[in-house]
Amino acid sequence: MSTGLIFACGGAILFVMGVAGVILHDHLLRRILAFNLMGSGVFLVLIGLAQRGGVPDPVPQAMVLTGIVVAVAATALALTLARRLFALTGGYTLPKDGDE
Amino acid sequence: MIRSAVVILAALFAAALIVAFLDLPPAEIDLPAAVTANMAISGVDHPVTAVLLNFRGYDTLLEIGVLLLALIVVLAVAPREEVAAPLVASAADPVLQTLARIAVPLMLLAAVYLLWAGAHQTGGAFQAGAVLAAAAVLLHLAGLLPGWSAPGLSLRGGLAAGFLVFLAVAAALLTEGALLQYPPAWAGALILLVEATLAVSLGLILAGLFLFLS
Amino acid sequence: MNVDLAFDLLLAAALLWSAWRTLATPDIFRAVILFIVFGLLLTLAWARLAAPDIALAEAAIGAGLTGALLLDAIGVLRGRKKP
Amino acid sequence: MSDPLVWLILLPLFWATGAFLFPTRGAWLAIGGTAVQLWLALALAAKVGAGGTATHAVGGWGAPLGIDLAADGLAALLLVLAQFVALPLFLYARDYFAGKAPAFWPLAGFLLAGMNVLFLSADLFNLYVALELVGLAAVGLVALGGGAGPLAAALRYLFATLVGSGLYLLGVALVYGTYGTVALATLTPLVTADAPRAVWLAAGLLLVGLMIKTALFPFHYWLPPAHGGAPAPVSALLSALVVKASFYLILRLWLGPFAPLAVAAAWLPALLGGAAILWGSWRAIRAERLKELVAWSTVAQLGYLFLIFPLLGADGLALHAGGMQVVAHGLAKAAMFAAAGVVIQVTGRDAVADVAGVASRLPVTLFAFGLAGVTLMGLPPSGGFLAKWLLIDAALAHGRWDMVILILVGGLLTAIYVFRVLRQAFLLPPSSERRRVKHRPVAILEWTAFALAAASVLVGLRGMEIVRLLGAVA
Repeated sequence: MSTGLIFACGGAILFVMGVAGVILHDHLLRRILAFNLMGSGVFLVLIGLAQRGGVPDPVPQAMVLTGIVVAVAATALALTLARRLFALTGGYTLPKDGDE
Repeated sequence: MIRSAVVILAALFAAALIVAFLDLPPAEIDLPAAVTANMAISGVDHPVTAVLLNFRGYDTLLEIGVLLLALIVVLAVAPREEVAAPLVASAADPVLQTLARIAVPLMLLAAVYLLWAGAHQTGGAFQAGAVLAAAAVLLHLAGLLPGWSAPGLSLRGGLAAGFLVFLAVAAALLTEGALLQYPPAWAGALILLVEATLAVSLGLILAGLFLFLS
Repeated sequence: MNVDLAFDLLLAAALLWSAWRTLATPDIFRAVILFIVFGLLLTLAWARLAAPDIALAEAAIGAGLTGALLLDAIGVLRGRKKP
Repeated sequence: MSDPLVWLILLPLFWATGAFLFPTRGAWLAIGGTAVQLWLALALAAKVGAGGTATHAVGGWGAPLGIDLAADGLAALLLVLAQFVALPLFLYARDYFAGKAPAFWPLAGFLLAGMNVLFLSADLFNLYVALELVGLAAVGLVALGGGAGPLAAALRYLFATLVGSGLYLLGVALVYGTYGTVALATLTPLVTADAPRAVWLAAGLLLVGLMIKTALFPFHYWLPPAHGGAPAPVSALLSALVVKASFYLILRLWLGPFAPLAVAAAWLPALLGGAAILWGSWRAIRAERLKELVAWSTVAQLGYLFLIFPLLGADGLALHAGGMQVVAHGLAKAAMFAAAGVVIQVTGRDAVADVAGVASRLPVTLFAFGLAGVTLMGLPPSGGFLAKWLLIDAALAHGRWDMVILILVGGLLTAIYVFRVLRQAFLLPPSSERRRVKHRPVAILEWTAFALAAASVLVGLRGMEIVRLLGAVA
């Protein structure tokens, strides 16, 4: 089993952990953490699969660099909204409503 | 109930993914070979930088747009009434200040090095910008740089400069026949110009994400 | 070769463990610290995957800046709740 | 302006940045820029209609090393629609915000740029960046509403859209891992029905990720609070255009590279679409707030778009129906939210019951609401009528009587919730307590809503042009 495949498999597990975390947690900061774990999982799959033969591939590496910047932008946006909500309601959870 | 359903589904899906990974045939398209074949006319020596700023430079242009957009939202939504963040107030201790005074010049040096190195090896605008941002955050935590409030035109100009220069270069190169079509002779210089302004703007934006928030 | 394999497996396990603890630990402050630890382990993973550019960006942006943003958000949380 | 393709992307990015630098000039930058974009989009549509696909190789590299842009009839149609809807909405927004919320303009610029990028891109990873651009701009716009309600709605929307793009990106990762490329043109000949398991998983991930972003039942939960809670011009942009962008991408991938895999799963989107029509309409009938009603109506109307998947065939009927529904609903829903925004500004209230007697004060606005309702119900000669006619035609050609019944029932339910509002507005007397006027209505607000509504009806008369444009789908 190559280094690439090991981390691709780890990334897959990380991804589902992250998605489950975003769905199951109520606390906004935890959901933001879970989203970042999910993103890291995807990045590991992208690089790990592409490099499963052991040869470095600059194309997915550039894509992951792009992805990391997008993820930090999303995180900052989420934190801004969460902090503003905290300032207004005093809590880091979304109000429950019956719109499911 | 929902909890266990989600966990079981997640586990099954991870298993399916891993099973699928293990019997993949080799890829049909060899893109690294195409990258290597075109390195000579890309304007840089480092493959990742070549992909990031030349072959797939369009992605990078849009990604800077995403970052600028996030900053605009942060500016629009972040509470105007300044709440003194306790982390900052408690952190203004002399040890941290001394550390910041020593570290920040070194970080600036590191940023310039990373920017210059990006053409040939690991490094480039992103890493340089990140180090610049880290320097600003460190100064802020040490109490040497106050949190920013509403930015004036010059600061907004600095935040947008990297994106605007990149965009203008992309548009100007339409005269070469296509968006972002660097002429090989000028590619190196143009990429360096884009990277240098990007590094400064990225540093400002990334620092801004932190400083406008706190 | 075998040492490499063992190291990769160990690193992957450590990554998953830190991610799991990040999600499961009851204290939010610890969760953020564990997340930063996760980011540093991920930096190692990128180095193992021959991706030094990503390793550098991950350390600076992924673990560093994201960690700082989160810690700052908790600072606000605690500042409001204590007094 | 040699290549309209490229300038449709560059122009909104330029004016969005300009609006960030010079907040007081934002509105005019946006309006001027969008007017030029509309002209460019029409020029592109004429070019595509005459001579097939228009392409542009960014960087001059060409796929798979570089990123290609491509515009076929479907892309051209959506580009025209997006600029055509955005232009009156920007005029509306200028008066609606009246100098407040300067961040609207740069965000709207990035939103429009992101959609144009998405309509034109022929590269899976580039499409991911476009999706993020659209998604984050849309969330930011929802958050402009300010209070705790819009913020919570924006956060709910943000997590939905981020999980959606996470699933999408994992799909892209699997595709790159399998084939070594993410360029659509290169992938199309490579993907076959006996593709490895990873490609099937990838197709599923792309589909589900995009369904979440399109708010297809049962992933619709984020839409009513977000679209119902945002400022009216934002709701209009989101309901008319943003959810269509991810639908467009599903259709593009479904007809393009993943066509060999898609046949097996065509029943699934149609089933969910049918559920969306029934559940969305039911909730719209029961809704208490006016914008909530309009938002639930979006959930229902999106359902029709997904009915086309099992009906897609060589005759092109289903594709024409889908394209027509996208256009008709886009125009009508923009008009409806714009009209609802006027009503809420004037009465200062948001409940459906508070609309009572408003028609005497705001005849143009209520007439616009009614016209948009005509399109949603599918009455002739509106665009909505043509869309549903084509859809029923396609269903009959496939012997799908169940779908015909569903479409007719859906139209009936739509009539119930539209008339619920109109009855209040036209027939009931205004109660004295509600007569105080908070803001004077501005003529531009009323007439832009009316123009959009009129367009949604009149587009039915121009159906042949749209069908001809969709004939040029690659």
